[in-house]
Amino acid sequence: MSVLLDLLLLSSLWVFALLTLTALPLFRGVVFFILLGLMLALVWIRLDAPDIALAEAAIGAGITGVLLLDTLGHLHHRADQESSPIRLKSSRFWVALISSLSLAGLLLWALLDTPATPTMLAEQVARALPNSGVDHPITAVLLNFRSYDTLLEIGVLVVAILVGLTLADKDSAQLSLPKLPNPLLQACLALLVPLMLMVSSYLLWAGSKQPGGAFQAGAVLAATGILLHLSGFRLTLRTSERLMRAGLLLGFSVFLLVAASALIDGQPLLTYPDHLAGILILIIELALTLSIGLILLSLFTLPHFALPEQERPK
Amino acid sequence: MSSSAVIFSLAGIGLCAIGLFGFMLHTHLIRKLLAFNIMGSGVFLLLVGMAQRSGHTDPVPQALVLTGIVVAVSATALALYLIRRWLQLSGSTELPEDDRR
Amino acid sequence: MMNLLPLIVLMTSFLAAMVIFMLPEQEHRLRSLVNLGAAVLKIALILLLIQYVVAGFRPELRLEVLPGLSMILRADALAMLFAGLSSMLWLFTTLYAIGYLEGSPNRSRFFGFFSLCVASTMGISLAGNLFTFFIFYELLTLSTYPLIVHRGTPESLRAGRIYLAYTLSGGAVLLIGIVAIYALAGDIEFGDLQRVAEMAPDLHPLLHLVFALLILGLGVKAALVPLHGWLPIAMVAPAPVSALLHAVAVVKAGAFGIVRVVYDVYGIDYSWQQGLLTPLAIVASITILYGSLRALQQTDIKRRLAYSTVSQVSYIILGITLFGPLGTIGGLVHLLHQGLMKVTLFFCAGNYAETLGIHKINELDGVGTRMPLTSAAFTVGAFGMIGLPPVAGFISKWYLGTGALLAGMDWVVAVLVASSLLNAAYFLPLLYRIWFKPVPDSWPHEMITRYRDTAPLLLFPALATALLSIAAGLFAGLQISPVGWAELITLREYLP
Amino acid sequence: MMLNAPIPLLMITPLAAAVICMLLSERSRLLVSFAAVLIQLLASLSLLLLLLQQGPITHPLGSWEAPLGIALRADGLAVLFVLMTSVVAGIAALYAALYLTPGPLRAHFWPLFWFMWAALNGIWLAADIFNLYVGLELLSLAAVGLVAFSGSKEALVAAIRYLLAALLGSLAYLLGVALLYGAHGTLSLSDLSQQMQPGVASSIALAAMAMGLLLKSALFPLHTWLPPAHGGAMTPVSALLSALVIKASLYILLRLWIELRIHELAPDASQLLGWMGALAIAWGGWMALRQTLLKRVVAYSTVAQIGYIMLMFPLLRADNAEASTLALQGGVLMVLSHALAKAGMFLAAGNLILCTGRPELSALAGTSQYRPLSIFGFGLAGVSLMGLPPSGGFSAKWLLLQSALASAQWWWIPVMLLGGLLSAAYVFRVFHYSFKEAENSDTFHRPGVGLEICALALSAASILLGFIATWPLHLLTLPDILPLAVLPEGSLEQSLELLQTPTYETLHGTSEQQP
Repeated sequence: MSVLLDLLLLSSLWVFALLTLTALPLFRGVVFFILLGLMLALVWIRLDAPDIALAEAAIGAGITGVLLLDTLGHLHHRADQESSPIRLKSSRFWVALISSLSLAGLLLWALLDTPATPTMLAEQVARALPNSGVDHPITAVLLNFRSYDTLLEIGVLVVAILVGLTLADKDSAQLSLPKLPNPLLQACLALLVPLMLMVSSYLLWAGSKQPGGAFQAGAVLAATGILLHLSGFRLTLRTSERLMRAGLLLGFSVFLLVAASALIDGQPLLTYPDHLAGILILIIELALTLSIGLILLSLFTLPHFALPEQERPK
Repeated sequence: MSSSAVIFSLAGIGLCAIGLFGFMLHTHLIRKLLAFNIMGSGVFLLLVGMAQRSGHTDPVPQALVLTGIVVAVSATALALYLIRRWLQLSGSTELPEDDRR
Repeated sequence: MMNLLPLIVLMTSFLAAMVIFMLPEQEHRLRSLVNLGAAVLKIALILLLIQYVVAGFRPELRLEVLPGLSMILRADALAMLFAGLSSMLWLFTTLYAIGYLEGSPNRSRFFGFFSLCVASTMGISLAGNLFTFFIFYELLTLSTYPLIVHRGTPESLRAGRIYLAYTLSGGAVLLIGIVAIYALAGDIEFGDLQRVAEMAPDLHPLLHLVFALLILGLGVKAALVPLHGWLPIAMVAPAPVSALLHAVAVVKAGAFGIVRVVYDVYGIDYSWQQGLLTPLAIVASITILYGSLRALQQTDIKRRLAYSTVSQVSYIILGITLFGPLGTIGGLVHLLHQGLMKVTLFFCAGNYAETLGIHKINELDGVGTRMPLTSAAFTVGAFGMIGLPPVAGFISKWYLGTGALLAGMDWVVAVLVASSLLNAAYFLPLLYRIWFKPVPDSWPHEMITRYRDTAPLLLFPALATALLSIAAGLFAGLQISPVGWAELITLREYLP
Repeated sequence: MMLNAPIPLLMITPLAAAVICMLLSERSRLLVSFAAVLIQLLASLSLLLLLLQQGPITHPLGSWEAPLGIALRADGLAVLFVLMTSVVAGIAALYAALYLTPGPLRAHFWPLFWFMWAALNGIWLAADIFNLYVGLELLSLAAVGLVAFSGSKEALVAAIRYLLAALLGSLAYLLGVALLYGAHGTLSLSDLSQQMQPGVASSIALAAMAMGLLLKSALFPLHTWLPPAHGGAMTPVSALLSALVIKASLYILLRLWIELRIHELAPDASQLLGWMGALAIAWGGWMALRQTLLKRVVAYSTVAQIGYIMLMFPLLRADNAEASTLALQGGVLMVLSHALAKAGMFLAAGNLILCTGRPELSALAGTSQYRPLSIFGFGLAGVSLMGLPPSGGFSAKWLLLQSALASAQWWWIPVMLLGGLLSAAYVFRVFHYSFKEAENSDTFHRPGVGLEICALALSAASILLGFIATWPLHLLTLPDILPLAVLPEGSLEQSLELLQTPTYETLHGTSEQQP
């Protein structure tokens, strides 16, 4: 039964993926992409990875989807006519097809040739978990055992926003924004926002024991912000630049400070003192949640401060 | 042996292949970006799926995927910034064919 | 201190170059001062070094630049021969160049690279192994390029391109040879003949191949036929550069390198036993005859001189292929003699061009009346090239001839005689025109009218080198003469 | 306290500098950056000293030992790259400070610059294949940002191309990581090197990783993104990209190749890399000869030089320790001298463009007359790139040639020499233009002395490297560094001795025997 379900999921993944790439117009492709993301969230649950499922739904499908749709909104003006890319006569098509088929073949070969052995790392994580300061193994890996990866990953996120800031700085005129002046929506928002904030806090709190954590919480926070933004409430860099920047960097800075503080004791980087591990991780997560929320939100809002419509060169 | 893990490893392989296909086929930048994301999801599935085929949950690859998702969204956002800007300046969603001078 | 001397000698030109690069274009006085000061200082230092070498010391400095590979600067007797020649001729050429470039642009760049060029020549002469030799050999290529293209005209840019194509390719072949011999025998220092001599017999074919590569690489600069193509084309450079190229630096560097390979890497005994010298002698003979024949066909003075260089430099190579002391002396001494005589000829050709605008041979008619001193110097150089006594060229040919007979290579004598006749054939008509043809109504382009002959800075170096050419012939018996020094080298290093 | 922990300092400083730069005003950003450059230089030097005292250092992050945690590792190879980065990025930072005019553009440069530096250090020191992925992504995104940040149309096209290539490359690499983890259950490089068995999954994994890394290193025919990105970026950025950023993926490739013994398990793959390198030399050189823009010439030269570096791979032979050591030394020296020379060349090219005000080669006429110093900086770097002595490039070529002879692979010799001649051709083509007579000499601008000095310093360093190459090379022969490094004589004590005694050895003149 479950195998059937899995196979169904598998085929829907492949179908949605193909539709994402081939559906015309592009808008439908993006919609299929978001659906693919939601499907993936289900798959992650089947793979016993609820953390990823949450993240996939919130970030992979949610934020990425919103970003794509937002971009499409600009494309719309251009009457972007895209013809079907699948032209059997073009060499490009055949090269792409052959490459992708050979990739599939090779990967399949690799998969079949590799025996399924339990990884020793999972065991080590289980053994070290009591000393990690948290109960949830994934949070332990992310913020303790492999916290260095996470630190750099936040760096990647900051770089993305930095480039956004750079490009947005080119011109400071404000673009007219899509607004949702619907009163009903406003009312819904009034209910939804506190609810989402609560969800976010819960996810953060839960992270130490069960699925959830800074990323998922941050994503929900960002989603809240995006909703507010769409309804006309501007929480952007322009409102208070310094404060906003500080908010964006808060998570990264706190993380960095905690990481460096180990050096004072002569410990390796990112070492948490034994008793403080849990608290430090919580502090980091708190700061990260806020910053990730702000960063993801800004990823969405920043491009809205680009050249005004009428000044765009054709 | 976990059949889900094997099946979704296969699914991951399929997504990788489809993603690569799209990435190489399309010239439309946003389609390319979608293809990249599909391929990324495929890699993530393969990473967790392959490691969990013995039936045990492995938190390490799961954590890696979480990291990977955040990196992917950062890359996507950055790409979208550049593409939008390019769109504003040139009005095109494709790159000029050949840039050799 | 003594061991630092080779480095100091090198640095005098090198630092001079740096200072000149830094000086603003307008500082002509200061630049000339630096130039001449460095030249004089260098001669003094070389004389000091020669003292040490005569006393039996061998100042040496080394620096390990790669594991098991050193840069070695060492003053041995052969090094002093070449260093002495180039330091002396540098002084004259510098004087000449100052006069020649009076009032022309880009002098800062010119003199900077000029000094760099001499620094490389010093490095070549003082190199203690093939690796060090190669470093300066390539540096020489780089520093002469800007001199050749100095005028920035399309022809000179083309000449520069051809020069680079030849010399860099030659350098690459040379590098293969050096790397190969290093792989076979390790870091061979000059004079360390055991390594090659004691090599297992089955490696000998490989060694022969490497020998061929080394000669091929060096042959480009030494202008061995058929690798000589760049030399006549490079004539578009200003006259002091031509003088430098032909008499002091580039061509000589190639010839000197062949001397080092034969005597100091393979050893004359080994080369002779293995039969490596005869093919080289044949190539040298062909070059001598071919160069002379081509010189006959030229109508441009400088091109005729250029082909004459192709021919004359191979005397040096011919000399070293003659197994025996006299041939060796003949070859080594011609390294100096040819330099002195050829530099004289180029100075004179430059004077004719700068004073009266004479470039072609048929424009030389009666110029002896208008420019008697320059023409006298030219005559001395030409006589030397033909091999008439008492000019130095005679001495070279005498030693080469007797050396060939002693080595049992009688056919070389025939080559020498034939080439002397050809030399006469392409120089005597010039002398006839200069001295015996009537003065024409007007010169092609008279530029210097203030002086009876030409500007003193142009005249003096030509006269000085002409006198030195005669002196080298007249006083050949003295120990400090080129011949004396070549005998010292031969006695001390090759025929113990 | 801090200087005793150079490894964490090398990571913390650039990250902190990036954060602080984002928060401060533009003026203070400059000051912070200078201070951070200084700290980086000191930290890398103290890491060098530590290495010489203690041998290779492992730094378990968070006190968790690998494979559970992530370890940073500083061996000779890593320290060489850290030092290279400090020198090149330090000088490039100085150049940027002088080059960029005050304003938002300059303000945005610094945080991106520091993230890039952090990523580079992270990659040099990493010993974990997933961490390398994160490092690569951080590096790529920062580099793309730097390419794009002038915001012009050309810059955007270049940045998008670069980003697409970089993303695909990272993904291919991650695919390999997934397969390796599936097959071996570990991410630690040293674990992997112990467990590595020839197998289908491992081979495919490594092939995917290699493909990704080669795409990021722009090896022919995967190079098309490089010339617009490197040639079109602002001058200091071009220098950083060509000198350092592409080296990161090359470095990872080298690490994988040696530590996972690919050179032993798949010698054919090594040969393939070599031949791709040979094609890159030919194609890059040929294209460099055909460019009309100065910086494009330099960018295509990078394509060719990457090919040159690739020639080290077929020379790493499991059955020939001597050839392998020479190849490793030659290859690494090639990377170091290319970093210095190419950075110097880009900065010099930038100065020349400032002089003439135009980016074309033909605008150079007369520069050798009026701006000899700029041409001189370009020329010095050119000497090293052509592999002419005395320079780091030449010493590297010498070692590679020796290695080719020692492993009896003579066919690489003509490749190397022809490659050198081809680079001579395109370098001298630039001189050719500069020696032409200028039509109007009064239009030359004068770049600041500081800019000239930055370019000259880097170029001169690439020459100097030819004289002191034994120092860096001895770091490569420290014990324990790499499985293949045989130690002819370079034990730790000797390396120490070498660094303490001056290398100028004045030998006493030996009196010759009179005959």
